[in-house]
Amino acid sequence: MQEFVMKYGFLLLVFPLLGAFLNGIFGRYILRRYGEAPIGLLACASVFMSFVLSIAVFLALNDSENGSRIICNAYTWLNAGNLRADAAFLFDPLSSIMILVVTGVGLLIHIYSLGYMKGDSGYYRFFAYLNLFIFSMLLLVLADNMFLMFIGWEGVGLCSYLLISFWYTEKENAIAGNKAFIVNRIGDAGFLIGIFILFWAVRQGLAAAGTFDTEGLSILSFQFLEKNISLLNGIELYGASAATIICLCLFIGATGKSAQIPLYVWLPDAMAGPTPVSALIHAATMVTAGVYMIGRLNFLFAMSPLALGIIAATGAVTALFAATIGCAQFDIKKILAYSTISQLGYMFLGMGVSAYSAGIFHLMTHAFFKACLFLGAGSVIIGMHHEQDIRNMGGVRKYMPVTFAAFLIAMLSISGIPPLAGFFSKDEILWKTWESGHHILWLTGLATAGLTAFYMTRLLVLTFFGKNRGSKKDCAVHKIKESPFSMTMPLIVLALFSAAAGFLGLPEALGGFNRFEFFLSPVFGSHRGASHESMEYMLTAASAIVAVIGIFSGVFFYLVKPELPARIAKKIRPIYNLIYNKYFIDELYSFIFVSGTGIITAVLSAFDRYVIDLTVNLSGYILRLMAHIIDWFDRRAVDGIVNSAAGITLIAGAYLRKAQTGRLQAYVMLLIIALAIGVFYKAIF
Amino acid sequence: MGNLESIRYFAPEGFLSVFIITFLIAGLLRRKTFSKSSFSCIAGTAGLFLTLILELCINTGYPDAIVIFSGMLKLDALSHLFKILCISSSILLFLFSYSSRETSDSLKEPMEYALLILSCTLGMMLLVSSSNLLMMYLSLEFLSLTAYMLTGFTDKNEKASEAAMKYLLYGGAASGIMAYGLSLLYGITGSLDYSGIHRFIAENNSGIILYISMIFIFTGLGFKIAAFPFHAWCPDVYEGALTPFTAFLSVGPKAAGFAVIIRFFYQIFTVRGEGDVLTVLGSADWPAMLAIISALTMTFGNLAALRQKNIKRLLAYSSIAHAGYMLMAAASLTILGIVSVFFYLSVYFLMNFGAFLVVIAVSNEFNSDEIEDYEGLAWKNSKGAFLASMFAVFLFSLIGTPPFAGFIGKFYLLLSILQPENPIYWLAVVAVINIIISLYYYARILKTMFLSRRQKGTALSGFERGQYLQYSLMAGLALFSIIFGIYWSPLNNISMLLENFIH
Amino acid sequence: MNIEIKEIVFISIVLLTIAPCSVVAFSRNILYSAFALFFTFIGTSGLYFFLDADFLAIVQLAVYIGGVLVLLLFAILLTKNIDDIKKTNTISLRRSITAGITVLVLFFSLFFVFLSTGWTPLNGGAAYPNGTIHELGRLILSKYLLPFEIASLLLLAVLIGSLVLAGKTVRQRED
Amino acid sequence: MEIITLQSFLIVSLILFLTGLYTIVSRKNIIGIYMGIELILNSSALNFASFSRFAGRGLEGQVFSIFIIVLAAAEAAVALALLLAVFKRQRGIDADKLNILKG
Repeated sequence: MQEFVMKYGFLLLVFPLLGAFLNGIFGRYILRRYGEAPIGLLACASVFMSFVLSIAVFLALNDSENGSRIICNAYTWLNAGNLRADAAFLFDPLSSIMILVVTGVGLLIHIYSLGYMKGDSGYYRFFAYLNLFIFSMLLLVLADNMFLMFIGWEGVGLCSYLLISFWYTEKENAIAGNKAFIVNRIGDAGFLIGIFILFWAVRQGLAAAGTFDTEGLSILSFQFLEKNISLLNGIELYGASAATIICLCLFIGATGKSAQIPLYVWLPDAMAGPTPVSALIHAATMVTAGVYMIGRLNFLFAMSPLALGIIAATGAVTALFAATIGCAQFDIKKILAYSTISQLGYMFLGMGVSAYSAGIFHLMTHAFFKACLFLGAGSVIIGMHHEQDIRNMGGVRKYMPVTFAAFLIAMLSISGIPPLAGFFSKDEILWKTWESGHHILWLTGLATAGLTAFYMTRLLVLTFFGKNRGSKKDCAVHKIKESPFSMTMPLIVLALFSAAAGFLGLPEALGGFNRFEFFLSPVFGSHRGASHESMEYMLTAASAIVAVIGIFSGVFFYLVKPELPARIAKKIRPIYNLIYNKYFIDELYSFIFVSGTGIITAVLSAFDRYVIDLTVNLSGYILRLMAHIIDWFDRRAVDGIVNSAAGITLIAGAYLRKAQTGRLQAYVMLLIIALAIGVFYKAIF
Repeated sequence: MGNLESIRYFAPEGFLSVFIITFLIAGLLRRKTFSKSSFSCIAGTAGLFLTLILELCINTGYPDAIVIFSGMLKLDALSHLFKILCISSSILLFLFSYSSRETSDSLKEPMEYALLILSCTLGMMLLVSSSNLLMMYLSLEFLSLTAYMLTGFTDKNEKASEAAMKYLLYGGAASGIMAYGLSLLYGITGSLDYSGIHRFIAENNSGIILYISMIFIFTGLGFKIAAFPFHAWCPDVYEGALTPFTAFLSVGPKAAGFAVIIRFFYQIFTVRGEGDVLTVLGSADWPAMLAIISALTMTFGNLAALRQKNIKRLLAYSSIAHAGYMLMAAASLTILGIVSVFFYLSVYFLMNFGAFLVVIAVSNEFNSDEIEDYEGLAWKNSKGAFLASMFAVFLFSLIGTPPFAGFIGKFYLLLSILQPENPIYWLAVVAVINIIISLYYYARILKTMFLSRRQKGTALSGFERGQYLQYSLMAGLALFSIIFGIYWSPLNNISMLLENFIH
Repeated sequence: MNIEIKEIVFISIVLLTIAPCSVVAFSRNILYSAFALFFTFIGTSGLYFFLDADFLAIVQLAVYIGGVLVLLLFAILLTKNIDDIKKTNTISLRRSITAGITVLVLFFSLFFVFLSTGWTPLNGGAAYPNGTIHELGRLILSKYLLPFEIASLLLLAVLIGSLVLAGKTVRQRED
Repeated sequence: MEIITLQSFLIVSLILFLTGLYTIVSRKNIIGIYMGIELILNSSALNFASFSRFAGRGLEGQVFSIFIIVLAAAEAAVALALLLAVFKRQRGIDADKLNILKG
């Protein structure tokens, strides 16, 4: 088994790539000739193969006694001087869980898309992108070195861009795609700089340890880094410890990809893409890349408590911040998007307090219930004929019972109602936060849990209960019907998982064994502190109670007294507006960046045209000034040479008159001025 | 090595010279045959192919550099690799000219056109291997003069003669300044040979005059690669010249220019010490100069490209920016720097020629080079989709997105300035910022092509039988841009030949 | 006395070289500029005699004056109507002021650098009392044979190219 | 005081060089600009010859000067040919009017 993985593990990546390739190249032809079925089948089959292989990997890892780490080295990618990078894939408990989630949820979403995308003219394109995404995500997760990981990192960004603007005909989608791409690129730049500094720092460390020849050493591979991480001790960059700077740079990358403050703005807009995409990329998998990266590099982050603190704080603040916004949104997908941001904040909180396995646990459960919620929302949207505003919904429960049931389970799970999955994972993060002594962050997390329960209930109630508020002519009630089986089946499966997955990580305090943490312990080590069982019981109870309160207040406000929220909103109008408009962060950014960039661009494009004139005019101005002085001097002192001074003034005046610029000679002028500056500088110094 | 023994090693250039003369005589005798543009193009391509084969056969593998013609030329890995690059770009120029309607319509004298291209190639080949100031200056002028004439070589396009005139006057000024700098360098060292100058500088302290002569000389070299204060001719000439020639100009002569820069600075002003650490020889800190110019060049090129409306102009500014990136590696004072310049140039060869080929194909259709004519190109018909997706590959590669070759190239360049022996962090930061800026204008083209269904410009014709050369060239370049992004070891191994370029 | 005469001749030749430069740079009449350039070239040729470069002086006279300058005159006569010749070579004021400042900066920087640099004569300054033609011929046909041949190819290419570029214009004029 | 020294030749050629630069930038007539280029080349040739006489080894500098003169002639031929082409289009040889290409 292990040898199989070692030899053929790379096949896991080959299948989706093949699928993407075939659909991308021949899809148009197949669609015209044979219809949609072969395309969907091909796409699903390729992901299914990967899923099977993922299970094989999982089993192989469970078998293995020693080390729990299998490396599949496909080929030496590059061996240039002192840089070596292999196309090698790392299979360990962490990556095996990730690939199970990616291929498993991915497979369900592929199946769901069969129904969802039916009749779309870009059917083959959609599946090609989706397969390409699976490939990139697997590359990101399985990469054995930073270099390869970065390629996957860029790849998922690219696919996300392609898929957000999938319906490119609408301007809004295209803009959203661009926004996602650009914001992500900002993060990526940080990530790339982080990699470079890491590379540099390890090289410095090796040199300090007496190893100058790094030829053939794959120094960016995780194995090498983990083993030699102590090399970074004492390496400094601009006065700060290199580890901290590297971690912060990498974290900037993570905030971009995982939509954390301050780079979260792209995610809500990304909901413009098709709903399966939102479920797969913008909820379950890609956005968790940042969390995964931190987990993968936990040994590096462990060296910088400062960076960890910043990560925890950012996570907690993001969680609360996004949850408040979620309370005042009306677009069903936007609410889910903000909830995703909020839950990602949880995961970062977990990572920041070194509760890595808890963070990854939440990542997994979140993938299940959030995918379920998104797919449920998609089902509702399709049922309501592309209506996304929850104010125009209501009463859908009667028409779509399966969707409702699945949605309800997932919603209870995310709200943290025991014994559903979300409860255990969230609770574990909160408990670890408390245990690590960050009590304020714990409180933030708790408040977020309450808010989450509240706005999720609001969403559920407004969508599924009450009377249908849709205008009759747009979506007549009688037309709403349950989605086809290909769409409900994934919903059911995901709902089951979001209900039951929690028992994998049942904490010991509750009589469980926490298999999850045990399984991950080769990667993260065992973090079992002294047991405070009574404390843990109390906190667990607290979070459950908060969740229940949240749900009840949600039910109270939106089901029992539906007129109340509007009244309250009216009373606290300014605050409500602030939240409703998402704290005006988008406007702020667009003011700072977009208009700022616009101005800068305008100035800089004028640079080419005007800089030479500017130089010319400046010297003209100086000359005129001199001429004035001479003029004044002339009139006062020497009467005889007035004429010449006037002549100079005249020259300067004529000079200031806007003459036609001869471009060519202005070019040469620039050249000569540069020459003069260079020579003058060298002659003086 | 004396003149007679050298001829053996001079076979490619010698063959090309003889070919040029034969071509001329045959062309004069058989005026009619040669006035068909297809015949001239094919004959010229054949000549270049033979030259390329000779180059590959005769000068393979350089355990030691060979100095021929009493020190005029030096044959080593640098000259070998860059010669191959230059000859290939000339071959592509022929093929492009053949497939461009703009060229074939406007060329009344294909024989002379072919002759000038061949001469231009000869100039480049001599330029990259010359190791004597006189030879270098002569072949630089050879290249420049033929380039001026080729720029103005059309009578349809009224911009061409203006562009050629500007090119000539600017180039004349730059080369005059360079000649003055060469005279100063000769005055200091009393020698024209690179080796002689190297020896003199190693033994004597020559003061600031050395730096000043270097600044003057760099004017001419910077003009050739369009580095920042000497870049200004570039956009005008690129816009005015025939598009195939513009494509050539942005790759071939630029590669030759880089070869000269590397040879000039690394062969004369550098010593290789223990552990392959390079150090500057003499009083002039040229890496700092190159680093500053590189930062300015890339920043300027990228910023100026942001608001361009003409695709050729945009690519001109982008090529200025790319020259900046490559200059960065040249300034790194490491062996990896030299290697990565060549690596990047060969990648750049693929993606830039590819991008220009798409521009040629589109302007064949619309007779225009404005970016707005690309609107909705991807959705017009299957040919539009093909052109747009090819363009997308080249643009992504130019941006430096994985898995395209441009990414690897940029990675090498960045790696080279972060080498522990001589790291320049600020330049790396500037470069990364620049790469991000460049994203904007490339993405704008992509957006125009893909994200808009509004179709501007006239309708596209379908695939034409006569243009299959063009399509297959395009697909080949795109294929290699992707292959080298995933599996670049071959290219890497070839570039690594440059490791022993400095002894 | 003998030496003094030599120096006086030298100074006058220098003046003959430099003084017309101002006409080249400032005259409004392009023909005057061309004639001034003629004197500058002659002056330079004279300077070459002082440098014991007799062959170079002859080449200067033959190529520059016989070739380049005649080409320039042709260019002037082919492109301008003779009646407005007085305003043929105007100056852009803004540019000339900036250029003046820049050039002055360059002049002073380089002036002092040139004076302060110790130009080491490597062989005490070589004089060729018997003329340089013999030695030059040997050099060009041995060490510099390749550039010599390449230059001939270059001239061939230029010949062809200029014929096409100019011939096209002339042909179109006839149409 | 010795007058005929290397320095005096250098300064003469420097003046020629800078006048050339000035001419290139300030003239409006293309032929005028071209005269500036000729001045620069002339000054470089003079420089080479004087270095050859005072500081060189042998006559290499003079060889360079000869090549500069030859190249100047070649460039003049190209310049004239292009000038005619430009003149035909623009009906004038004002460098400032070469402004179709800009931006």
